[in-house]
Amino acid sequence: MKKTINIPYGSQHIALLEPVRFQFETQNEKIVGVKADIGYVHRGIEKACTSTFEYKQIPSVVARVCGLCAITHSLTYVMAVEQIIDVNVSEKAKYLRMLMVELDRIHSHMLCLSHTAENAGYEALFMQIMADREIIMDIQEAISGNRVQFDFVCIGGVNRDITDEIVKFIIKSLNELQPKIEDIFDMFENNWSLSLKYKGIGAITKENASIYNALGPLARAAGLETDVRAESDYYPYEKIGYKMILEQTGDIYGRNRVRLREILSSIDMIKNILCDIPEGNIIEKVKGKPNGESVARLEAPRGEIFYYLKGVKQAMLDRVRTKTPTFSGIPAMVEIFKGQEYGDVPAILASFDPCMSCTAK
Amino acid sequence: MSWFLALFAPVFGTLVSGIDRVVRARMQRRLGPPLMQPFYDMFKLLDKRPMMVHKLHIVLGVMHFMALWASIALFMFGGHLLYIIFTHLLSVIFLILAGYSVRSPYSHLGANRELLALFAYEPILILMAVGFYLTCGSFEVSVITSNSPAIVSMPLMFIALLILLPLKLKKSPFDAPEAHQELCGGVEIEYSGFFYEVIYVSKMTEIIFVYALVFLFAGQNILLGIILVTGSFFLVNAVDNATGRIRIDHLVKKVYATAFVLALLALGWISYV
Amino acid sequence: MKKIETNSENLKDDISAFYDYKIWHYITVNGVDLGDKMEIQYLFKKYGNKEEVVCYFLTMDYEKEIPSIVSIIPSAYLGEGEVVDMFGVKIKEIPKGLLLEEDSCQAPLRKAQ
Amino acid sequence: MFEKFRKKSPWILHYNAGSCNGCDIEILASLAPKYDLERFGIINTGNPKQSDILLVTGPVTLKSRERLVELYSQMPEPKVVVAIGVCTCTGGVFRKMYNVKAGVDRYVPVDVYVPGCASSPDQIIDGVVQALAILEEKSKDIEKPKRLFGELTNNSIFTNRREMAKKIKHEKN
Repeated sequence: MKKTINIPYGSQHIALLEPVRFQFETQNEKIVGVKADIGYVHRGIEKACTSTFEYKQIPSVVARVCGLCAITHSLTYVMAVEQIIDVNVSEKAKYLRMLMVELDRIHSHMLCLSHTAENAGYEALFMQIMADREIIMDIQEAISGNRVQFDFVCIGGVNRDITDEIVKFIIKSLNELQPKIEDIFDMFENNWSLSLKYKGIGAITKENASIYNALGPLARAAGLETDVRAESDYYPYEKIGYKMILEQTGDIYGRNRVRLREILSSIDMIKNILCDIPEGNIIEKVKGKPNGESVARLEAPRGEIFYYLKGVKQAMLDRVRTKTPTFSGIPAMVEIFKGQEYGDVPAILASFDPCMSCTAK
Repeated sequence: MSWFLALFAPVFGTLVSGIDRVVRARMQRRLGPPLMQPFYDMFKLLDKRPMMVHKLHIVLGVMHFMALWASIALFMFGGHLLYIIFTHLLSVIFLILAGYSVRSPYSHLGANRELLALFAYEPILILMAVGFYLTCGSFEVSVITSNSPAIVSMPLMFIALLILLPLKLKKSPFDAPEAHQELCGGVEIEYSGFFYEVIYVSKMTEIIFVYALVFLFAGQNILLGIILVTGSFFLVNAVDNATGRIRIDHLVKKVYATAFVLALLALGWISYV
Repeated sequence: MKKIETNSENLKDDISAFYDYKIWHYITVNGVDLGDKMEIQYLFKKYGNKEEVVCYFLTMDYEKEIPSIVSIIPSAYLGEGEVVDMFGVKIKEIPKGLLLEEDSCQAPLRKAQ
Repeated sequence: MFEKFRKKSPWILHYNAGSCNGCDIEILASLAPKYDLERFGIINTGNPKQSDILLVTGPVTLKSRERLVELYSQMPEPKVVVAIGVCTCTGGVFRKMYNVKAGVDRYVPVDVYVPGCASSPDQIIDGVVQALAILEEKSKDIEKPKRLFGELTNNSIFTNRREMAKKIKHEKN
């Protein structure tokens, strides 16, 4: 009989940003069983949204569900509320919202890539990507005034306008960023040690991806065509040159490629957005109390964010339900881990880009 | 002179490690810590309250350091090369036993990996000693260092040693036994305070041991020795900054497929000529 | 959002007749407290189709037990576990304690307390 | 004698006690080239037994409080705790939610509070540097975590029992 070692991974671990606990049963470093415990970050935001805060305050509360995709949380909530109380947002506000979502996607993907590189033991690449990521952080600071938790959207529009100087600054910075991303792309493609670490590791088939309802880059790397940007008419994504990005391999290498190509396509989209921002108000007046049910979906960096709202003609909502991408991704993650080597676990986990504060809320 | 070198080997190792950290930071476009940073770390560790699991763990850690220091001393006094290699082997075995003596799974995995890495590099070190015997006619370090440079007659053996360098210095791509992101340091995870200092110093001493082996290839030519050591130092750092960590099974395979074959070829070459 | 009513006896049959993993993407299980009853919603979307969300829902008493759909959709255990934790309802073979500690507030989202 | 070297080589342990990741990614950013915490000699160890500074982010959730206290007690003295972000200091927007208690200082003694949502890397570096000055003054006495276990006397995480027993005797007198 082989000796089984139980390796606890988390809730505090050097390679983890967030508290999640995996319990790996390993035989000679090969994983035979996984248990996941995800409740460390549960704070009770859904309850607070229906008992402490009024519906107009909630955009900045749900932003604190997750710092990485804060903008998508508040934006999805705002979209759901606007459906109930019938507010028509101006085209300009829609373009500004898209701009922020795409910037957020770039910085989140770069963080994920750098983290994947570090957990594969490649410290120099981590430092390089983090240094390049500061360009995007500067752009976000210029537009919204804060680096991470920018409460940019509000019900009826956005909070801050964009000026010509900022537009020039963004275009200059993005032109700077593009060759750097291509360098990093080259590194992920051609480095000998990274190819040993990434190719064929942590793979999931298209079949399994759809059985376990994987989302976002995790599913698109396996060839499953799921992207809310292509499944929604709310934002004019087709007009600004959106293309769905698919890979067929389904391993860490494929996920990295999806992320890198999405960064490049987001850069193109942002340039298009800046070229044809229409004129108009950035914010509409909001009246009335929400009454009825609505759902809203949006493509966050990690996959689909889903909000369900129910209002009963009061300032407090009756029910706010958040479904976040990592929450749907966990069954697929647990499935992928089986049969892998323990030495690959940090890199695989980082390549999922899990967000536990989203998951537990 | 040799007394001086043997006694202060840990100090020199710490200095080299300080330079190493600065060079690595500069290669990553950072400022990096001050040059004397490893000394500060060591003085701070002296001042921490130790929290140890049990006494055997402490004893094994201290024995690891003493055996390593003894092997350095043997080297500096010009001793027998095989004795030196086996004393070094003994010190690594103490470390592995220390890893197995506590119940932390990370420590066990680290010890497992350390053992596998030992199997990968130890045969090559022994082949290297045999190579020195064939070229210089003796296992004594003092004889080897008074001969003409051995690198001329066995360059392939030197390349094999270069492949081993990242493994011994715990640098990528061959740092799987320590694996900061997977095992948080592996065998050293349960040490703390003064007793972690012992492990920390022996890591520094290991650096001297490795570069002393590199120096041995220069024979009596001290200038050539210095060039070899600095060259390999920068080479190791450059490789460290251009690769990720490979898995432990890949590590063993790659080391056998390259370094072991090179060492055998070098021996064949010497015997043939 | 298209809403289709079902009940706890027919739930498994309805969903297994409806759900095909190649066409439908299971979004989540949701619970809404109606005051004296619970509404449990099962939400799905169609791949590659614009703005189509289908919702199967059933109403139940607090004390009743409903079957689990894990045998049809293997990844549903998380969503069901969350509903169990948040509302204190009973679903077959789904344990409590996914998110809550033993000494934290039990069934926090239930109104009648 | 070695006190002054404490502040030249602080090793960091980071624990996320239920934050929104905003502060965590800023900690990561401050280790990266633009801000580069390593120029103060700071390393992110990830091993409580070898670290000096505990960086806590997040309003402590009920599930993570025990891990926080355990990590804190596994760190050998002298040590300092830095609370990063407004929700770590007071509870912030999460205050009065049912699964969090307001702030980290209910469980472990905090030395430096860093405000901000999310704290920018500049603030984090400033907070850590202030913590270094406090680290220099601290003694090697045992500091107890608060409230959760009550008295931490017969807990096995204290391996140095003799010292512990001496301390208890001293307190009784």
